[in-house]
Amino acid sequence: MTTGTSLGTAVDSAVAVQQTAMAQALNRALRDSMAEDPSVHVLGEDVGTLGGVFRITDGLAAEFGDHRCTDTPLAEAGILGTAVGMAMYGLRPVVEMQFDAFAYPAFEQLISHVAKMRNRTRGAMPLPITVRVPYGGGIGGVEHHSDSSEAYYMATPGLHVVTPATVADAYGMLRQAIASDDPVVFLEPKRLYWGKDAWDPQDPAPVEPIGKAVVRRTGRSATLITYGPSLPVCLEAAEAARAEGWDLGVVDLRSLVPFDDETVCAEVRRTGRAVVVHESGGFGGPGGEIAARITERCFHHLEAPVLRVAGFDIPYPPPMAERHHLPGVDRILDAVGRLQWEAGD
Amino acid sequence: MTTGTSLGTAVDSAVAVQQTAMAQALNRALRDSMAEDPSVHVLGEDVGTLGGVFRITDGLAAEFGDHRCTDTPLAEAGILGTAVGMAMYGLRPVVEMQFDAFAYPAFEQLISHVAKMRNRTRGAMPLPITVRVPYGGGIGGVEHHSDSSEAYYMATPGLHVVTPATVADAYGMLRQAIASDDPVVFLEPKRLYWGKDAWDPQDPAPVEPIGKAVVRRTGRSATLITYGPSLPVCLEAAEAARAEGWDLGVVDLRSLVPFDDETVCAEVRRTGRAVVVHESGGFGGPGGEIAARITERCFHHLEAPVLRVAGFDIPYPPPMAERHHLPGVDRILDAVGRLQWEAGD
Amino acid sequence: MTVMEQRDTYRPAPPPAWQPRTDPAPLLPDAEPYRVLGTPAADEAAAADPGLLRRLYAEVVRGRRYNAQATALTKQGRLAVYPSSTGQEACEVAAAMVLADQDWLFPSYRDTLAVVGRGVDPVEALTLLRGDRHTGYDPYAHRVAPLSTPLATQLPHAVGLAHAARLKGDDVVALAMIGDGGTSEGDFHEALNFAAVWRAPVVFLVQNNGFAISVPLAKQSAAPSLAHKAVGYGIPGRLVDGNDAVAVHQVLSEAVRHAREGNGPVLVEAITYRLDAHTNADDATRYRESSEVDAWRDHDPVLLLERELTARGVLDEDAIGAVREDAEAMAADLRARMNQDPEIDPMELFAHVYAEPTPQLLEQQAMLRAELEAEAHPQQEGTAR
Amino acid sequence: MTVMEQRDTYRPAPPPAWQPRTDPAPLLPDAEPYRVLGTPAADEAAAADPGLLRRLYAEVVRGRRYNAQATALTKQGRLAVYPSSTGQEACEVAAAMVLADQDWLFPSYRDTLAVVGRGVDPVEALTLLRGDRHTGYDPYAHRVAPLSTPLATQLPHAVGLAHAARLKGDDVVALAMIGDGGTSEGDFHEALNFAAVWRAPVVFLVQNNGFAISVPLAKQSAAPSLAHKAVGYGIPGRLVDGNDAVAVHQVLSEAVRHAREGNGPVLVEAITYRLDAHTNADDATRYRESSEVDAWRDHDPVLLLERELTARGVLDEDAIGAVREDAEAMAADLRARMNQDPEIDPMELFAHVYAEPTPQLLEQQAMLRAELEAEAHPQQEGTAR
Ligand SMILES: Cc1ncc(C[n+]2csc(CCOP(=O)(O)OP(=O)(O)O)c2C)c(N)n1
Ligand SMILES: Cc1ncc(C[n+]2csc(CCOP(=O)(O)OP(=O)(O)O)c2C)c(N)n1
Ligand SMILES: [Mg+2]
Ligand SMILES: [Mg+2]
Repeated sequence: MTTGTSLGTAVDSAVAVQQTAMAQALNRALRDSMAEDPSVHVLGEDVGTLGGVFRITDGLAAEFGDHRCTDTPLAEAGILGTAVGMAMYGLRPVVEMQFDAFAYPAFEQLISHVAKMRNRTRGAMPLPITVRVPYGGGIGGVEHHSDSSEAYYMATPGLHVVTPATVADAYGMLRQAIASDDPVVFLEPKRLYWGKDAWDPQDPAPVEPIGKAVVRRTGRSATLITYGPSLPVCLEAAEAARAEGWDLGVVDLRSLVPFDDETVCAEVRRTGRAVVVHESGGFGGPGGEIAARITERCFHHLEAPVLRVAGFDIPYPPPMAERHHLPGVDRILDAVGRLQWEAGD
Repeated sequence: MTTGTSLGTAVDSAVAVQQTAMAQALNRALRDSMAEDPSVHVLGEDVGTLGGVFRITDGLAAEFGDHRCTDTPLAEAGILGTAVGMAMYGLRPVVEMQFDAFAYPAFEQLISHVAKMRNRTRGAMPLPITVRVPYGGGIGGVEHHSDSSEAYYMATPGLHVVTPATVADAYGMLRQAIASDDPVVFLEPKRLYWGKDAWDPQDPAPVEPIGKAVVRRTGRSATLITYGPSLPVCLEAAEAARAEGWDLGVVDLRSLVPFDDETVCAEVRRTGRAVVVHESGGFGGPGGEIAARITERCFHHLEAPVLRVAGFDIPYPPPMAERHHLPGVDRILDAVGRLQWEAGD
Repeated sequence: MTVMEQRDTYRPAPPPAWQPRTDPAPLLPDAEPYRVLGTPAADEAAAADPGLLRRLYAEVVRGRRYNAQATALTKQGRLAVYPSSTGQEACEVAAAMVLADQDWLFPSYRDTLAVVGRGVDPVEALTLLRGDRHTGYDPYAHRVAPLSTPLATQLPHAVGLAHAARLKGDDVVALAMIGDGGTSEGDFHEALNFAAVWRAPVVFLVQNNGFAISVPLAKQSAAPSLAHKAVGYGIPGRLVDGNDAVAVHQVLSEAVRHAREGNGPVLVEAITYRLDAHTNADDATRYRESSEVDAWRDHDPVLLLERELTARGVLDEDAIGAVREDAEAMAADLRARMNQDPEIDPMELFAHVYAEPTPQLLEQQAMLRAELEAEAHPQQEGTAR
Repeated sequence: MTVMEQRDTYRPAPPPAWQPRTDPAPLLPDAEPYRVLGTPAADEAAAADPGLLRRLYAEVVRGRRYNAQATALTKQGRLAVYPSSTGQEACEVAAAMVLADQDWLFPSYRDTLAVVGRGVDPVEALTLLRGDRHTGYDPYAHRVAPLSTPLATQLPHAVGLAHAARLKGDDVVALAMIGDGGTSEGDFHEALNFAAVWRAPVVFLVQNNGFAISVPLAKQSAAPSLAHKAVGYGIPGRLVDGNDAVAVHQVLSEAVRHAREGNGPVLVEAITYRLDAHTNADDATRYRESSEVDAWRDHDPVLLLERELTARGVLDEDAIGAVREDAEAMAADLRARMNQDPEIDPMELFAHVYAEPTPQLLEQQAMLRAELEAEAHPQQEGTAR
């Protein structure tokens, strides 16, 4: 698994800049948000003294006090539900769910209140809550520690759903999410936490706003459309595809809601071929929506159907079997190979 | 809103048969299942003495006893969680969620246990649980009483997800769901509960098995693909389309998981044009998956992209505004009109 | 040191972390619900604040009338549904009265009366149930959260809000209302626990009206009383006759004071009864005997106050008449205003999903606008339809 | 009858539904955790069943060794993770021992020891944590539910199973294990309530080991004790020294008997301490002082039993040696078997999703099979790759 390859040309040129892990950038984003805005409060299980099981909240309780970074009782609905109340009173809660599957107890609060409160109150009661969810597999986690739950959140109007795949985005997008007046489900790809990239915490590179996709690599033959944990895999696949004579572009969606039709369609119209890649299960997963909307918008530019490479439609497997489940370079290239090259190009 | 129009030719010919409402057929299915199999237990809020707020469980407690049809404490995770334990001990629990949005508190039990238990135990511990969820709008329900939650269930491997749209299917599919050794999310279209159809409770018409789609109307021009509450709307639209010179086919999916690619693709290959219609929100909803998989499989038969007509991507609106939200005949015909008729046919 | 050597130094002791913790005794509710009316405590109450009793009476009568009017509006198709609090007006009225202006109320779907009691316009309080809007009032105007349909889910909100206010140093108490059935939900448990651990200034008021729709309390809980749940969170549990408006007012006032002074949350169980069906759509004869209802009619909150106050000579027929007239006027106004057709702007569907509509929502809005224009001007359409 | 006429017949009374309900007193736990070792109760216990004490000792020592071995296996990469129950062996061992053959155990992820205590093969019990399988044992073979990772979620399962067994007339008790942190989850509340209302034969064992990962009990609950939660459900709450294996055995046996005899569930809180870090991946020094750990080392369940039994002359150095040897043999066997590479059959990914694989899964399986074949025989591929 390749993580932390340098992404984007701007970063490539900054040779002297220090190597920073995504986890550190996220930590920095929380710290900077808290320092700038006293209404930002972090809460969750083990986020205080311990600094979180992934150490994303490390040092925040010490710096800002227990009341700003709070170890809650162990109850996710309670955490998110109290965050709703805190937001009602003008705070900006940032909630940590310890693992993706452990966000499910908070589902009702998320769907029936967090996503709907602005709408229910005709704009009077917005809820600027950020729900941080470490998601996805590839870390050797046991049962219930590797779910990809983005399909649930995407299907819920009222939520923004975003996920960084680079260190710069991890910082920049988390800052944006916290500053947003809408609730944001902020999906953190667990297996990229410790992937490093050249990034300067003293001078964080500006990033595109939430809602914008970024073309990480331009290509002529076909476009890989992906996000989060699958971005490095797609970049690796694009590299490997050269050997096959394919020049693949890679689009990093960054934001599933709102969705950047413009950037995605511009790329696909250019190449006429696309593969959507994600780790989440295929059936009913994000790829269906993405493929369908591309097809609706770019039908006459398509040389082949938009294909999908996704996790299998199975409960996440035990760690020793996960490599068979996760979309890898070969599976992506197989899909590219099925893009009906005889038909055109 | 048209409900309970006669569907299918077999039923059309049985003129003498009594008119039965879907609610009654569901009630009958529960009764017959309980009578045949003593391991079938019904549990939920108000299912006993009251017979359920929609009266689907009417008379069951009186006939089979409180222990077979049980008024539980008011806690959905508790209901589904205890049903898991009952199933572990060899019972076949049928759980009623009072309204779709009130199934959300049980989400964790559903996702992390119901859907996964067979897999977690390598087949040793299957959970034959039926989770009945009255879903969808169009009944003038206040906030949180009209959600369409099928996208959440579809995206969860391990669950079967089915929904009847006819009285015969309501009976037949509920019997099948209860008899299934797999957990089934059984979505009941609330607004069809009191739609009647010719159907004989003494001699229930056999229906196709779960997993099979049914062509409710064959057509040459294009295919409407739908399920549950939108089936009557699609049939009405197909009728109205004649005036435009369009001969529309209508496929009733019945089962979202497993999905009947064969039947759907056979129809679309014939017509070359398709519109997926459902009430659930469009973005990240079932239609994306359906359109994407049709496109993957039938690309070269398509004269136009598979279009979608769905609920808007908004929290379900208040009753007085719901008619603007729900896919209606005009919106479906507008979509059919956009199927690029100049391109072929 | 081998085991044999240790043998001599063996000093058995309780587990090291063990210390006698909070004394549970003061947290437990009394065996009987607290009552004032018809007891010696009524003398004191009447002496201490005679105006309060009259105000409670007037409010309870208004509340009863509001319930009747709203139910009548369902029959005329002016309300989609109404979950009446007839029989429970003492709780509804007292809940609103004990709060200071800066405090917050977190109502359940049955608590329209308490919402109105906070000052919310009676029509705005009903939009949810009329069906033209979800929450019809600005929650910040009177510090009233939206009526909550998903049971128990508003309780953690109350805790979070009260906690936030306390962190900011503001003097705010949150009062959260819930039914007996709702106490079975996980959110009830989590909210009480968070409130207790955080010592958040929250008063939880459980209106135990004997039923959750058709399900009687005995199928809901086996506890000695619901107030006994409090000790499991380390907070005081109080039991009160929920039809005795003065008793409810006293117990809630005391609970609010307790919370306001920084002592943390209180759980109050009020024993009451829903005299009407669950909603106008419900048929209560399917699950309870009319004899049971009749017994409670004799313990009606309006009657209890009326009897006490007339027995004391605080109320006479004239005063009663004046109170009823005032209630009638309120009802007439409500009726008149509810008989106007609300305006629906379909474009509003897209207005408050996000701070800024997404590109996808803008597309959908444009589509609906075009549809509506085509509907309004069918002749202008290009196609035959 | 006008109000004025009613005035004379005014008979104040409590609310009609009100009856004195269950007496809460017997449901409340004692103020101090129950202990046997080092107290006069130890005489009785030793006299009543001297074999039991020796068996408990042997099992606790084996359990300690198992924990050490499993932790060592994580260092060698043979286990993905191990949440050790070192320090909590008395609870683990007693939980398994008090159950009859037909009873069921519902363990949390920390309770591998209790699972093994039920007779599950020690290697099969570890597949989840090794990472080759989820649940490695057939739950029906020894009536042990899968180790539950999502906290508290297994509790309603225990209730449902015990309820179902009771409906069928079977003599089955379910014992469900949970930590102090887990009691904050809504599922804990719902499970206890369902069990109480249904009088299901369930024993809930809370191992209060002072921490939920890094979060100390004081941030988890403000209750006098976690056992005080029981009264809120109308069931007995019992408090026991969780490091005193004999006391835990007695209290759990009594609770199981209570449940078996049809008296409904019992909540037992065992005060104990996790001597190791949360898992091998955790660094406990970040959140607790070593002095605290040391105090508990002196109240170690192995030590407590060893001291008591040697003081009584029931154990001597030889007997202790024999017990330790037995534990070493178990550990050696575990080590040897865990050092074999488990077999992974990738096709099994699709085997148990449904009773019959869906067409979609068959497609996916065929795809993976083709990939694996291409990997195994790259030369046979048509393309360059
Ligand atoms: C989470 C959730 N589950 C189910 C329902 C459906 N429901 C509405 S009211 C009600 C009964 C509530 O009983 P109780 O809490 O005692 O309040 P009461 O109606 O007596 O005021 C139920 C089951 C709901 N609104 N929310
Ligand atoms: C629903 C859920 N939320 C969060 C977690 C993550 N998690 C695993 S163990 C743990 C702490 C558990 O503490 P406690 O219940 O006291 O048990 P102990 O670890 O002390 O045995 C947490 C938060 C989880 N497994 N499940
Ligand atoms: Mg009630
Ligand atoms: Mg613990």
